Amino acid sequence: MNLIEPAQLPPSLIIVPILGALVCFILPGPWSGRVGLLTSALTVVAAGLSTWAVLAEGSQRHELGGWAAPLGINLYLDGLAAVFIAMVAIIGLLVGIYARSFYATESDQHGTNALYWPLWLTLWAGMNGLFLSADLFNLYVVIEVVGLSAVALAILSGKPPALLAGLRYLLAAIVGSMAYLMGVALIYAEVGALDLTVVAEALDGGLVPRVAFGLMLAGLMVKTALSPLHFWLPAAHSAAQPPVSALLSALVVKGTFYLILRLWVDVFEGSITYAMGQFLGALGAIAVLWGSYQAIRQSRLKLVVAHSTVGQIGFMFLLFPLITVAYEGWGYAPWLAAAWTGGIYQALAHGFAKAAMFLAVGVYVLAVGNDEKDSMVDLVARLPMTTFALALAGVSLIGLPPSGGFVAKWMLLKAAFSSGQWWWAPVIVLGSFLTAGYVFMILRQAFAPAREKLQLRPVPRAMEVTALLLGVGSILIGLRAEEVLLLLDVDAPFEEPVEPEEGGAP
Amino acid sequence: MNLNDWIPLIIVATSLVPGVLIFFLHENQTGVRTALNLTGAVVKVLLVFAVYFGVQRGETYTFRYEIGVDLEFLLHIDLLSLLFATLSAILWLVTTLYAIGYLEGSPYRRRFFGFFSICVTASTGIALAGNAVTFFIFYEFLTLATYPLVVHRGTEEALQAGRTYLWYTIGGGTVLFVGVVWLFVLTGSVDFGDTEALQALAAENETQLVILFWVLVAGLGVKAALFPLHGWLPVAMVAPAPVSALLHAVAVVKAGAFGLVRLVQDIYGVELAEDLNLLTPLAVLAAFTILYGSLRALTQDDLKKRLAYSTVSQLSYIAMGVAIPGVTVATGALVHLVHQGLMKITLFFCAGNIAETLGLHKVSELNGIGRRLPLTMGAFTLAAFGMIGLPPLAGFISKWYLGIGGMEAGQSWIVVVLLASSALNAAYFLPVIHAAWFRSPDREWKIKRTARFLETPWTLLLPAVATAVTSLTVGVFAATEWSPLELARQVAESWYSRR
Amino acid sequence: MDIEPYQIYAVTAGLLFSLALGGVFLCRHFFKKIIAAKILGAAVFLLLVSVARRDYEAFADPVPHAMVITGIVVAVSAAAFALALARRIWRDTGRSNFDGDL
Amino acid sequence: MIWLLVILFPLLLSLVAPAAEGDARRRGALLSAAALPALLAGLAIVPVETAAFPGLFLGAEFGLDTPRGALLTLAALLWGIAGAFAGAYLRRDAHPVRFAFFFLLAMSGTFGLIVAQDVPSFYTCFVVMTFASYPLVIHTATPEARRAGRIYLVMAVAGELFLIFSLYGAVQAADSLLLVDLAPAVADAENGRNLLLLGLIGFGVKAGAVPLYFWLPLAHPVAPTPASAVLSGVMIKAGLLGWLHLAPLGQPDPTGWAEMLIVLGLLAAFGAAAIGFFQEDPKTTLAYSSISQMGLMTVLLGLGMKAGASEAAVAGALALYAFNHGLAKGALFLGTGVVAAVSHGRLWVMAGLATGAIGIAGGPLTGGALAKYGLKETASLAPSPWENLVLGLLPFATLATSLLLGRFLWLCWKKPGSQAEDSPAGLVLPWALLTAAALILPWWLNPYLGLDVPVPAFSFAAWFEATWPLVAAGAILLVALRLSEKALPCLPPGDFIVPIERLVSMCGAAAKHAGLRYPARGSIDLAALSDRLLALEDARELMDRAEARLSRWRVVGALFILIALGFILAAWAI
Repeated sequence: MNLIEPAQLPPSLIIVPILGALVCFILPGPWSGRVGLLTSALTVVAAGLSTWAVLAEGSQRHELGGWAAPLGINLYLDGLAAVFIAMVAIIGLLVGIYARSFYATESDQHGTNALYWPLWLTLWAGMNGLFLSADLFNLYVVIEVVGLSAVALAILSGKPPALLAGLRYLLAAIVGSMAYLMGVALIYAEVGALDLTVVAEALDGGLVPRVAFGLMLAGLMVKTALSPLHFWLPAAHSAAQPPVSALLSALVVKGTFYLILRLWVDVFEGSITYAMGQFLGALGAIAVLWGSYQAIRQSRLKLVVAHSTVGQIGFMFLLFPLITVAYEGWGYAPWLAAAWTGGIYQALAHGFAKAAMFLAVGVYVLAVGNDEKDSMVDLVARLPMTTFALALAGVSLIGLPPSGGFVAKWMLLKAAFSSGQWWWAPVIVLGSFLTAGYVFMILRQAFAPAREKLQLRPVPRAMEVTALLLGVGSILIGLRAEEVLLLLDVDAPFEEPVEPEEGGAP
Repeated sequence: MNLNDWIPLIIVATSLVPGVLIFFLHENQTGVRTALNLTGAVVKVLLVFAVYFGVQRGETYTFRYEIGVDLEFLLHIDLLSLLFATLSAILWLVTTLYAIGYLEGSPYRRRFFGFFSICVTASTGIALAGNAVTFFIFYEFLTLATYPLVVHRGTEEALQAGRTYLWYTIGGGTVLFVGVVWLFVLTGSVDFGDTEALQALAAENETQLVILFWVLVAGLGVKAALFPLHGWLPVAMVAPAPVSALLHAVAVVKAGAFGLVRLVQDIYGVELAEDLNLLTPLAVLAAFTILYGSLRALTQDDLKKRLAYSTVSQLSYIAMGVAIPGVTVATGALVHLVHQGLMKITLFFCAGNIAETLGLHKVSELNGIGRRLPLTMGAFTLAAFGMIGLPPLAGFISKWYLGIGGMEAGQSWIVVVLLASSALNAAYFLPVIHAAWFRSPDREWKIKRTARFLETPWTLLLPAVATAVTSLTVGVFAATEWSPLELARQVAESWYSRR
Repeated sequence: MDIEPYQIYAVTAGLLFSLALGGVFLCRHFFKKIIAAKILGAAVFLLLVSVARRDYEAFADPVPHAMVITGIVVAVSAAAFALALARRIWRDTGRSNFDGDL
Repeated sequence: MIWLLVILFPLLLSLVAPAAEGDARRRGALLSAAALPALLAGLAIVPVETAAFPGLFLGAEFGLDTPRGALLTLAALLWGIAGAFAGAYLRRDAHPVRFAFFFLLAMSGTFGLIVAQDVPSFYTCFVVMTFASYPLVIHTATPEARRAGRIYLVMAVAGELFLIFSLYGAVQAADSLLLVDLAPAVADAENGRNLLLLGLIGFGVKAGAVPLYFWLPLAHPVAPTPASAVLSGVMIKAGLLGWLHLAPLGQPDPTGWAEMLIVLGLLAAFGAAAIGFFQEDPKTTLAYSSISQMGLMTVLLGLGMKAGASEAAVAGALALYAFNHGLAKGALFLGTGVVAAVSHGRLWVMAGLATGAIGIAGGPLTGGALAKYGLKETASLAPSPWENLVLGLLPFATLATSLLLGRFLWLCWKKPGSQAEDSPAGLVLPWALLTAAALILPWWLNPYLGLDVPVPAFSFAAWFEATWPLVAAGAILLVALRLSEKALPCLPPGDFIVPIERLVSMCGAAAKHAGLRYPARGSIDLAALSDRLLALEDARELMDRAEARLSRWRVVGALFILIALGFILAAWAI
């Protein structure tokens, strides 16, 4: 472990993909893919080491350029960040492998496909930066990096629907980040600091921080596409190319969710009220029901999956009312940990499942030639592996055991019952029900026999395999929750008051 | 962990591993597939028997695995799990044989056998589950693995049935999910059989416990086909015969019934359930289902549908039995778990034989079929008589214990229900039997499959005859040490002696 | 209570922000939307700059200025990207607004 | 071991029944040989003692006591002889193997239920007998046979249900599976009255008791003759045996059903004779005669349940009566087959039939006389009003029986015989043997088996008493039949089943009309429900429009501001 200084890991998580992005940008097409994959692998290694470091040695704080907190910019790596970084790394790598095969099949005259790697690596760097930043303004910068590169990825195909959706996405992203930045400005006006810990300590009640928080939340919600502000998401995610859809749906929305969570528990913990929690939960509930219902109504496969993202994001937001304890400030309550784990697990499980689903749908679309639901017949027999991947992902989304989604919903339900907020239970149940509705709508179609002989285009094996791996992953994280939980425990915001053993170190 | 503690997992794996491996085989590798399947099935049966001896010797088999936080995956073998595990292990073996014959030459066999084995894994898991969480995991697993089998044929009807099936089972699953989480919140991770945890809560949380009970019943009731949640079962009969036979007649529905048994006996405990006035309504509901299912069966012309409604009816015997306190009646309910499985699987095998050999599906087409398929119809007749509850067949034994137990508990109304159901059973089975044996055929048979010497290929015939003979044997030798009855009695006695 | 100059700027920034927000959501034409979004940024920067100089006696706080500079860079690139995108859409489809989408 | 042999031997032979398909003689031998172990056991020629088979059923026990020994002997004899008869009788039958198979199955069940000592084995054998008889009833496959079979089956199943209910209760009350424990338990149990009633009904179906008898005149005659013989001769006695097991004998009747039994029995004795008189088929007449005779046995049982009777005496008298009736009735039934088959010597056959008839009616010197005497002896022990009533009515019952059997003889005589006869010997010999056995065996068996019915001392009064009903009946018949043979009204067999059948079919039609036969699905059909929800055009459109609105910038802007404000406001809430 002396090979690399743990404190040096956080910056490497940002620097490695950025450098990779630059190299990829310069190199010609074929090389771009190779270097991109290499960079991915390196980043994954860095992410793995970081995770290990967190597990072994606790949270890491890195001061960029050696400047300490109030002035300098800090990178802070705790359990929560490590979990998200690891998720992005694994999914990003697999999607990258998929993308390489995918772009090899696409006939591309403009060479825009070669832009995938630089853009994605930039996005990755941005995501890692987002998870690591401990500075409000720095966070603004990275969400802009993430936002811009995500939009650029989304319009990679250059087709008019994608372009239109991309512009919509871009404008939404700008509005969101500006609202966030407005909040940051107000906070700075109030406390004169940007570092999260410093701000958290300095904040007390009052108008300005509350307005600031409201603006920041609203802005981030637009970027997370929490219903009813999801207007940009279905179009953008469905119009993008399959690997990009997977990245956008599985990872990018998690970035801003993560940021809301950070702000909620680390910065504004003092001014959170019960009503705010309920309000956010209510929006989550609306998202769950509305998004899932809309998914059922869609006739195009990619739109189904995109709307499903809207619904699944809603599940993540159910975390907020549950970790908000009425009247008690931030006292310990036994269900806090469950709610916390549940929400984050939902983000994780959704990440894997949605990536698998988009990749699988990508395989379908590639093979069949369009993404109309009605053309997806007989695929159980023709593309069994992909269908299986889709089914596994669906299982996780529905929350059936044993999958990540199950653990997530279990925890959320448990917290709902223990905290006496039982009214979230019907939301979870109905949401699962609706989710089952669209998942099996796809699967049912896949079992239907074809009227005439299907002419399927060949699909590279690697694409099918990566989709399956992600599908399996969405199940596996449900089977082995222990490590993730250990990781999450590192500097978790909720600790039992009298805990004999310090959470974390194995 | 010593070897014993791995055994539950190994038992589950004996069907999981072949199931998974089969997916990697080529469609045409019939031989390897068959070998895998049969090996798994035989090993499972042997293991279950071995474990039976072990349990009798007092050894324990517990496999624990922490999923995370407080979720615990627990496989534990007690006598009750053995009862169900033995049933599903043996019937799996038989049905595998049957399925090999049944699906000969039809497409997608790889998929079929793969999912089939996985289904059995799930039902074994349900049998061995040691706590509510594990039970739930396998319960949902079962739903999922069965779906591809229901829609296996891919026809519009099958797809529609699959949809209905899912609506019900996923609905039931989510309700059960809520129930299990709620239970978990109340008691923490509690193994089956530890009823004290809930008892301790009874004083202050009475209403909660009552609601929770009904939530759990609603969740389990879907698979147990309790009225009015039984709608999926007759529809799911479009699946291939082996599926109807093993899964819909035995594994899936038994999972629900078994869950009800666990709920009443191992989660709430009879005493608590009785104190909370939960049992009588459950018994009444089950009784109503019994009569309702029989009445509906009466009007079905499709043979498999008739059998399906009969399943609806017969299953609720188990629910009714566990909802009446008493050792005898509990014995009856438990032994019915096995006996009903044996008889109903025979009936479905026979229905499958008829369909596969002669292409007939309707009761009204069966005139004189006894002459063409004497052994099949002989098996059918035995099983149907058993269903009616005629001695010395298996069904008689269960009804005997249920009836006497009902009298013992002072609830003779359940005997009335039993007898009314027997009468209805007779009313819908006897005409079939009569038509098969004593009417002359209306027309020439359109023969779909023939075998050289036998009425139908031996792989189809043997399982049906074997299960029919078994259901006769377990009835005739019910009092021996080796009968399901004895095991059921031990289980029931263990429940009532632990207080 | 005296109104300090920086407060005037701050309030102006707030008003500007609201106006720009309205502009983003109400204008139809792509360019108008993009310009509104630019103004949104400008409002925030104005606020930051005003905050930097609350105390006339002291030096201006350098941090908000740094933020504004960085912000401008980001905002410019975003605007450029948006404009390019809008132009591309116009070129490919001849559309200058989100179809009937007000 | 002998017990297993008694039950299993017919069962095993039933499996080799196909071997005797073509050969009448071999078939006859097979069918009669099946009864051999039972006969040996019944007559206690081989040593018999109670034996337990703990693994069988729920723990089976087999054994015999005195009355059951008589019944087993009866069953074995009758079955063996009827089997021999069947060998020849079925020589031109379409399905002789099927007949043989179910004949043997029913035989096994009957023997089993007689020797069973525990409830499950008893019930098992009872059921086997009941259901194995169904194919015998419908064997000829004529429309009447089918109708009779249907009614038989419905009644049999209904009877089983009552029966098993009563057995559940009795076993539970006795906390024992042994039959001997049932009657005392029923007498003591709180709900014993109801249990006994259920049992009486359940067994009453089989025993042809009023008012459950109506299947009997339909089913017994339509079966092939040897089957009719065993049905009427032995199987209805199974019901009687069941009653004996359940009814507490020889003690003050705690249940109050004794009077009911006596009244119903008398009703059966006279009513059945009356209805039977107006039948046209000789076998139907015989069936009614069986009901009538069973009525007398019911009376005997009812009397036995009164105080003063000794249990053993009642059981002995009943067994003897049943024995006599069974053999004689079997002989008469076989006789109908013989008389229909022979062309020469019909007079001899008629004489044989008359002898059998006199045997049933209790003519002097016949076994019937002894049986009647046993009945009288028991009646005289009964408390006061019943004693006089029964004793006073008994001669008239004999008169009624005689009239009925006279009518039977008349019908036989009138029936045209067979034109071409090949081998009547196969029919005649068993029949003659059975007739002879009916005359003699009761006298021998009474002491041999220890039934302890006192043999009456010879007296003219007794002779007269036994003879006058016969003579009177003969006289009445001669007059009546001469005078009004053409004008004699005839009743449908099964009498009041006819209106019941009509009622049932009317109800069925009405129910069908009312749509009751196809009740609504009754389950919550989630799939249809979801379809309906999703198919709600308005709601769907509303939702779709809402989604479209939600993607408009204007709406989004408003929502954005609202949500931001909402949060800011919520920050001031609790």
